[in-house]
Amino acid sequence: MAFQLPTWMALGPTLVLGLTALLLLVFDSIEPDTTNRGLLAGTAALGSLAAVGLSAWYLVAGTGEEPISLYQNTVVVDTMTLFFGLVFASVTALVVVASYDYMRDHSYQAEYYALVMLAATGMTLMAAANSLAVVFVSLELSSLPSFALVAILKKNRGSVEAGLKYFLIGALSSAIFVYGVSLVYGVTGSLLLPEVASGVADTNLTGVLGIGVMMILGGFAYKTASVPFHFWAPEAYEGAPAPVAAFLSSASKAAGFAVAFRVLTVAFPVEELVTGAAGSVDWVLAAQILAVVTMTLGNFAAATQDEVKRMLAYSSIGHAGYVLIALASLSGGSDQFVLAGGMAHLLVYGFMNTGAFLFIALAEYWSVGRTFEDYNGLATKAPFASVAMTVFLFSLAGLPPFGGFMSKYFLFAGAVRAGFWWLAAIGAINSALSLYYYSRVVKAIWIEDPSGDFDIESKPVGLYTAIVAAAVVTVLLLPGFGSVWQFATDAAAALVA
Amino acid sequence: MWIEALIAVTLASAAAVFLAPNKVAGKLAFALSLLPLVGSLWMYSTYEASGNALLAGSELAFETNFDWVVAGPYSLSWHVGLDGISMPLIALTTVLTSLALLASWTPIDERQSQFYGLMLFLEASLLGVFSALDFFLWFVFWEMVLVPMYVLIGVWGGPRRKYAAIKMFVYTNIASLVMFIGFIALVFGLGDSVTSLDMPAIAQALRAGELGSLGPVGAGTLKVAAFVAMFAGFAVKVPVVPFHTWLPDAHVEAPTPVSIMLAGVLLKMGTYALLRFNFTMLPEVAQNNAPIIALFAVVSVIYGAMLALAQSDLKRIVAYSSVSSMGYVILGLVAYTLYGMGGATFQMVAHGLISGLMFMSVGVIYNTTHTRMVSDMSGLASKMPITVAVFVAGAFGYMGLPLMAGFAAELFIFLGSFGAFAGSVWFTAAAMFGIVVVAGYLLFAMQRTLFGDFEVETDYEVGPAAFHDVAPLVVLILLVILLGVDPSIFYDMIQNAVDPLVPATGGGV
Amino acid sequence: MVPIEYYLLLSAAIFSIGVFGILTRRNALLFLMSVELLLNAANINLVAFSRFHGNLTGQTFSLFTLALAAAEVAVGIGIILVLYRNFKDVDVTEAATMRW
Amino acid sequence: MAPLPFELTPAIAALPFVSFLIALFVGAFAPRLLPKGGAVPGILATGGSLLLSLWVMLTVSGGETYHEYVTWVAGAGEATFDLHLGVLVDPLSAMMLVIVSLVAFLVHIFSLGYMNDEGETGLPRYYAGLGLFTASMLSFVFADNLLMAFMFFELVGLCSWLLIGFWFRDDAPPSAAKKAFLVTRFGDYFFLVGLVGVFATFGTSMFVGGEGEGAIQSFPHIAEQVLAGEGAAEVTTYLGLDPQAWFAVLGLLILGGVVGKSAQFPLHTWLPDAMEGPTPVSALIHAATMVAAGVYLVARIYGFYALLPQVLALIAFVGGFTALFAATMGVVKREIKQVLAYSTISQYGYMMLGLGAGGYVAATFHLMTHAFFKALLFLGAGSVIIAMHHNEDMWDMGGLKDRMPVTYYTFLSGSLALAGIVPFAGFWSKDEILYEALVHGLNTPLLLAAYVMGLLAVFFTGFYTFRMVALTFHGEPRSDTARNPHDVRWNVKGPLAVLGILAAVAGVVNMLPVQKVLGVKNIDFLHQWLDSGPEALSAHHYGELLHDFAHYSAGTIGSGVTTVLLGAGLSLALALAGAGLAWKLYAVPDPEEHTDKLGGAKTVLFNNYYQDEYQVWLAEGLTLPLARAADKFDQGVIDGVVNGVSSVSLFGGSRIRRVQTGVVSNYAFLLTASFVVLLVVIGLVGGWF
Repeated sequence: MAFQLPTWMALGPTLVLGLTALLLLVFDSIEPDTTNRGLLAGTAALGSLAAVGLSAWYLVAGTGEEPISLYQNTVVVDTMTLFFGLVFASVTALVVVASYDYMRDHSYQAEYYALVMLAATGMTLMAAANSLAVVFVSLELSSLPSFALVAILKKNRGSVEAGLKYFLIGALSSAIFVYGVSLVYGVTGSLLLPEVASGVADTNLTGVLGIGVMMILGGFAYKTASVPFHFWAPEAYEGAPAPVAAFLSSASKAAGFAVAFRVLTVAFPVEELVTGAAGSVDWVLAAQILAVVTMTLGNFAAATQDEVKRMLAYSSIGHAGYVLIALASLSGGSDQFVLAGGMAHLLVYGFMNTGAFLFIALAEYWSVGRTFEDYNGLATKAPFASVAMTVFLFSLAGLPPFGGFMSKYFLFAGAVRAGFWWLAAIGAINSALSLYYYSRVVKAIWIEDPSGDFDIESKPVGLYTAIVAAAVVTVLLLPGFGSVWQFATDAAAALVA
Repeated sequence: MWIEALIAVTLASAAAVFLAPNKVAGKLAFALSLLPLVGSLWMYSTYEASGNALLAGSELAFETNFDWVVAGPYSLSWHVGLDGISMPLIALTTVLTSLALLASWTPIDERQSQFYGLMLFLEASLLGVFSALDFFLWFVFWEMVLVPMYVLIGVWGGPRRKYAAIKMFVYTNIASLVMFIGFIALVFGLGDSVTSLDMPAIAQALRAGELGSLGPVGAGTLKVAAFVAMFAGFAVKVPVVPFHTWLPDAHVEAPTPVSIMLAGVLLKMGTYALLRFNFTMLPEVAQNNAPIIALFAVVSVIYGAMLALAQSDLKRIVAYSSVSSMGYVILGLVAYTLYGMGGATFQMVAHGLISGLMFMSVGVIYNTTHTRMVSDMSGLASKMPITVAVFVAGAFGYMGLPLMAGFAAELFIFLGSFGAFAGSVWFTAAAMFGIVVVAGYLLFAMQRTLFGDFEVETDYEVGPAAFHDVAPLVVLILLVILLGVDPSIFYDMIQNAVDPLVPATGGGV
Repeated sequence: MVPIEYYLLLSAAIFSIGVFGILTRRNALLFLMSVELLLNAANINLVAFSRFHGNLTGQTFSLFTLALAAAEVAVGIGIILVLYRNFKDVDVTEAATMRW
Repeated sequence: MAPLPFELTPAIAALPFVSFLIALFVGAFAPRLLPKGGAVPGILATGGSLLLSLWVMLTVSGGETYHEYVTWVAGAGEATFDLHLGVLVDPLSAMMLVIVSLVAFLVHIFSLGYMNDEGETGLPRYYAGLGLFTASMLSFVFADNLLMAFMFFELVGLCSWLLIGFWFRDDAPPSAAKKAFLVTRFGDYFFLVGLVGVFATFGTSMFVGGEGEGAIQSFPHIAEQVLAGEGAAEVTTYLGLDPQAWFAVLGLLILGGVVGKSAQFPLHTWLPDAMEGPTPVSALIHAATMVAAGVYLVARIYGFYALLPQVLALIAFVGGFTALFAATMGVVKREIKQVLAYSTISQYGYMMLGLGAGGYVAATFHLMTHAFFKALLFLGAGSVIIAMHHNEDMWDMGGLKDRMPVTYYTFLSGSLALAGIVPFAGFWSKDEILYEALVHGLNTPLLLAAYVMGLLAVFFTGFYTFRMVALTFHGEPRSDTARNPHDVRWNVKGPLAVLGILAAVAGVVNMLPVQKVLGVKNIDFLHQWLDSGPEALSAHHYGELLHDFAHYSAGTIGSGVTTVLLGAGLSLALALAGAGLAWKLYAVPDPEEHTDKLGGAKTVLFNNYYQDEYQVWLAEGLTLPLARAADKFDQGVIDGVVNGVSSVSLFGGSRIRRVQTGVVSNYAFLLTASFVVLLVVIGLVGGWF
């Protein structure tokens, strides 16, 4: 580059998102009951797109190759930060664009977008957090707006109930998390991940440390909607407005994994705690247990749902299980590969899952019912959206020729390579089952004859744009997987050399 | 770049047809399908290759190979090319697709553009399956086939179409998953001796005995386990008894053109994959267990034929007889002799044409009588002479009448398998008895339906079928006879491609 | 001075009380208070260990925790309000329309 | 460069094939353009074939033979072999070509009267069938290897299916056609196994070896070398059998096809039903094509069978038994064509007997004479049937002698030949067969038994033959149609005349007894004819093989002459006895059904010893239920398992999701509890406590 940006600019994506949020609040305070949805949504969209652009630019320019640490090393910007920044920003952009139509006759427009932006800010910060303090703060920064977002339909019992459950479980989990942090601090005397690592190295308080680590793991499990901290997810996703559900199930989950990857690998190194000689804290084993239980429960529960949205909620739990394989396969000798697999899957997942939920949003927008039967024959009414939905579902199921197949393949391949072939096998069986319930939707949309005689009055531009964009990306991710894999590998390299 | 062109053109046509209005979709699709047809025939005429695509020292036709995803030891590449095994199947695919599209004009009367678009999409995927030489790429196409198939059966099928479609879809998907795991396990077992999923590289490494152990699993066990996994996976597609139960349902529910593609080409994917993977990459496992595999083959032949004998639905009869005929392919493959493997490959083409012909004529009869029940019709010969004539010819082709493609194929297989391995004489003799049973049920069915006084419950005058229904039948029967009179049209290149697979020392002929 | 273990036991006790409250109370507000107990248990640890290690990190972090706890309560109260509006009750078990 | 007629040999089969194509396509798309519904092209084609065949025969009589082949499929690599199609013209095939084309030609002409004049529909289909039938049979005749023979053997089967089921609107013909094809297919199955076995064993299926170094050897020759332990011949045998035994297995397998096509016991059941086809077709099937194919095949590879005494004995025994067995059934039939059908079975039994007994020439001789007189009899029957307005029941006939003299006298000539009354053709050939069986039987008990059965059959043959003649032509008319029958035209009488003469005089080509008794030299023309041509295919070579490998040797009763006279006299006496008895019983003004006196025996005979019943039971009583059971099993068990798996996993899902009770307190509890459990597990693993 001709000129060198100041290092704090490395946090560009985060800053842009945060500023957008503040800007929106400013709008709101100037004109509290504005009806100018275009302005608000536009601003939010621009902000998130700018973040996307920045992240992409940094990625390509290779900003993160030499990790840039800021603020007494409490925040670090490396390839992983940017990689996930890209994911969060893209999902945010999609959600915002889709919300333009979805939230059309809803008060608190500005608050809505501002909350989304704040949550996004928190997520990007999570990906950059290098200190347990920052982790906790950013975690909350992304959680608290999410609570509000889920419950934002104040007159809708479902939304409120969802918000309540999400909030209560969230509060409990974050309390557990912070207690774990306190224990770890007690053992190591620091909150900075590298120093924690060195502190972990020479301690004999394995028990206390262990409890601490487990509690921190619990916090992450909550954020990623993994068993047993998943209970909020089905209701939250079902009750929340579909775009919010998309946002949470894609971005929020990814954020949880991003921070989990960094904290666990940097602060609690496998070679110290797991494979170390003395008394160990085998959080890898924990991850394995969680992975198996999570994907199995998620998929089996999803297989027997009656409502599409709830099915997707469970399926997103199942996907959390898949990504957990990345953590569960550490210590296998090919850490970088498996982590890269996990990250790549999260990126692809970000698009296909968001797309799927946005299709639900579209259906709700048309006030089609919620159950599979209500979706019968949608293809005859809206073929293009249906094609897109088919792409999302088959991609989620891990069928070629879509991105989901690639990422899942590399994820499982990594597990096998690391010697955890049984994890891959269980994952494979689960995705076989998942095929069943995903194809139920396809069946309803394409094969069944239209039952409910709803008619589509309008084709909302925003929703369509978002859905089509997501679909295109999902397909393009197959041929373009090479570069994705490249970045993912670099990102993983930052964590495990 | 010809293969790419072929696939691209087909995909483009699919998209074009998908967007076209329903009225013109059928004609447009047929017209567009002539492009890949002509293309493949041109490729056949200029085909120059030698050896087996997966083995060293082979010269491939229309080969292209460049990197796709560079991921350390698991790099993926776009690698396509044709050898004597895939070239005939490519031709088969294009020919059958065009004819099937023609045969769709009458039965498909709703959502035409979607139907024809999917058919062409299906063709593109099939072309990919038969030409891909990078495992990953191959698998992508392999799975791509299922999506259109699922919708085609599910939307345009018969009364129980939803059940049949989802059963086919999930069953075959689980199968490909099992196969996938088996193969990937092999690749990992190879460790660093391969740096990509390039099938030739993997095949040669495996044959060079570079398979190491995977975790606690030793090389020997891994080999067998992978072989079993892949065999099971492909056996569902073929289908080999007892993995066949999805097939009759799918066939009976599927509309005629889809049945044609299903029996004519999709089943061949299974045997093609068996040949490419199990029998090319793990020959010693196959040979050591030849009797067991042959048992599967013989059971498929006889049991399938018996099932066909018990059916009263013309389509079910043909469906089960496909199970029977594909059993011969397995028998020929496991023989590991020139005539055996060559005959098996030739049988893929021959059965593709003949079963396509049978389903097509059953479809024509159904279009006219609106029943497929043997008991519900008789004396059709007096109403639709040409259709019946072709049906009879096709049936005798199915029975392996000399100078028709089926006879050549089965003769080669028997010549190859007789004495090829322990107990092969008995297995071959047992399998041959299929030709009697097949004659049995086809003759019974024909006597009941075609001859005697004309009796069909219809509220309209039953007359001869339309030209665009009969034309493909005639084309097919002519092709069948052509291949029967001069098998070398394909057999020479097939032999050339399977010859490297045949162990120098081996029983049989 | 008081040995570090005592603080640890105290915080553990408070934490357990909090968990007990969460598991037994059905009133949303009590639920919220129990969560506060959990957070404060953590704070006790942080402060104590901060003293034990002789650096201020813990104490500083505890301030963050307090602040976030407040924010959390703010959001929580809001949610509980709408809960009351919709379900005419603050019993968390009432809101169980979505399940399975 | 081979002589022109040899170069043209393929055309002999090609011509009828062309007529088939013409009849098929012109008939399908432009029936107007097809004179006489395709008869004319057929007649021209078969006539051409006949002329060509005669020309070929002449050339062969010049001592020349011809063998050319092309590679059908070239097997790459060392370990394998090529498949060939070829033409072999030697005395045997040349003779057979003439017979087939002659009969086919006459049948075509006759069909003008039987089909066209009767205003049948679907004539193009009919003549197309005839054309293909003739073409296949001719190709089969000059085939030079077993594979090609098999291919056209099968095509012959197809044609029989097409023609027997010609009247497809009725119920019986399609059923009969199906039965014919199925039963012969069953035999061909063994043939196919044998064929593959021959390839696997010898690497070739050539009938005759090529000249020069490295030329393909014929498989009988290789077998001979192996058994003689000479030469460098290498064969692979299977099932752990030694060459002798393995060759015997192969021989028996091939014999399966023969038994099926030549309607030998127990696969004879299709033939009587095949009478459902048009009568000219029956003539073609029985005299020259399908049924003859089996016996011809044995004669063709006699060099192989001559090496296998056990197989020969079996052939002879089956032949003798079939001859007697079928003749007895012929005694009680009511329909004229039925009688002829059983006589066909019986006569081919004689040929098998001859072949098995080492009478290669004799069998060939009978094959020829039978072709003539059986074609004659069927055509004669056909003419009667025309006259009787397609009523075939002999009990409605009678007294036709005066109303249709030409038919009567020709038919009589044929009957005398069939019954084996000197000097008609049948006598000479049948007598020679019995003679061979006798002389060789004197040293081989099994053969002797076969001979005795053959001898007894002579009596029944005479009986049913003249019962038929008497009932049809003599006595008083027993129905109105018989009183004023439909008259027939030249196109019926012509063929009858030709065949009538042949049936009367064809015997002169091989009057062996005369030669032996009167010592006239060189009047065994046929024997000399079959001795000319390639050494390996010559009659005396077969004689040597029989002697060296099958250890056949001729015994005598008294002197050779007495043996001849005894044999001939015996058979003639029996024939006359049978004929006389029949004459006495039935050649009366109004005969009665004496067969009823047979009582239960008659029922058994009338039901053909219940052969059909058990075979039908095998097909419909055993196989079909088995198939149904398999279907049940398939639907129930196999598919049940498949569906079971899915429903089980769905059930599991429906249980698992119950964890999500919807009550947030329970969530909190489950969360905490399971987290504690996890904590404990990890703790134990990590050894914290």
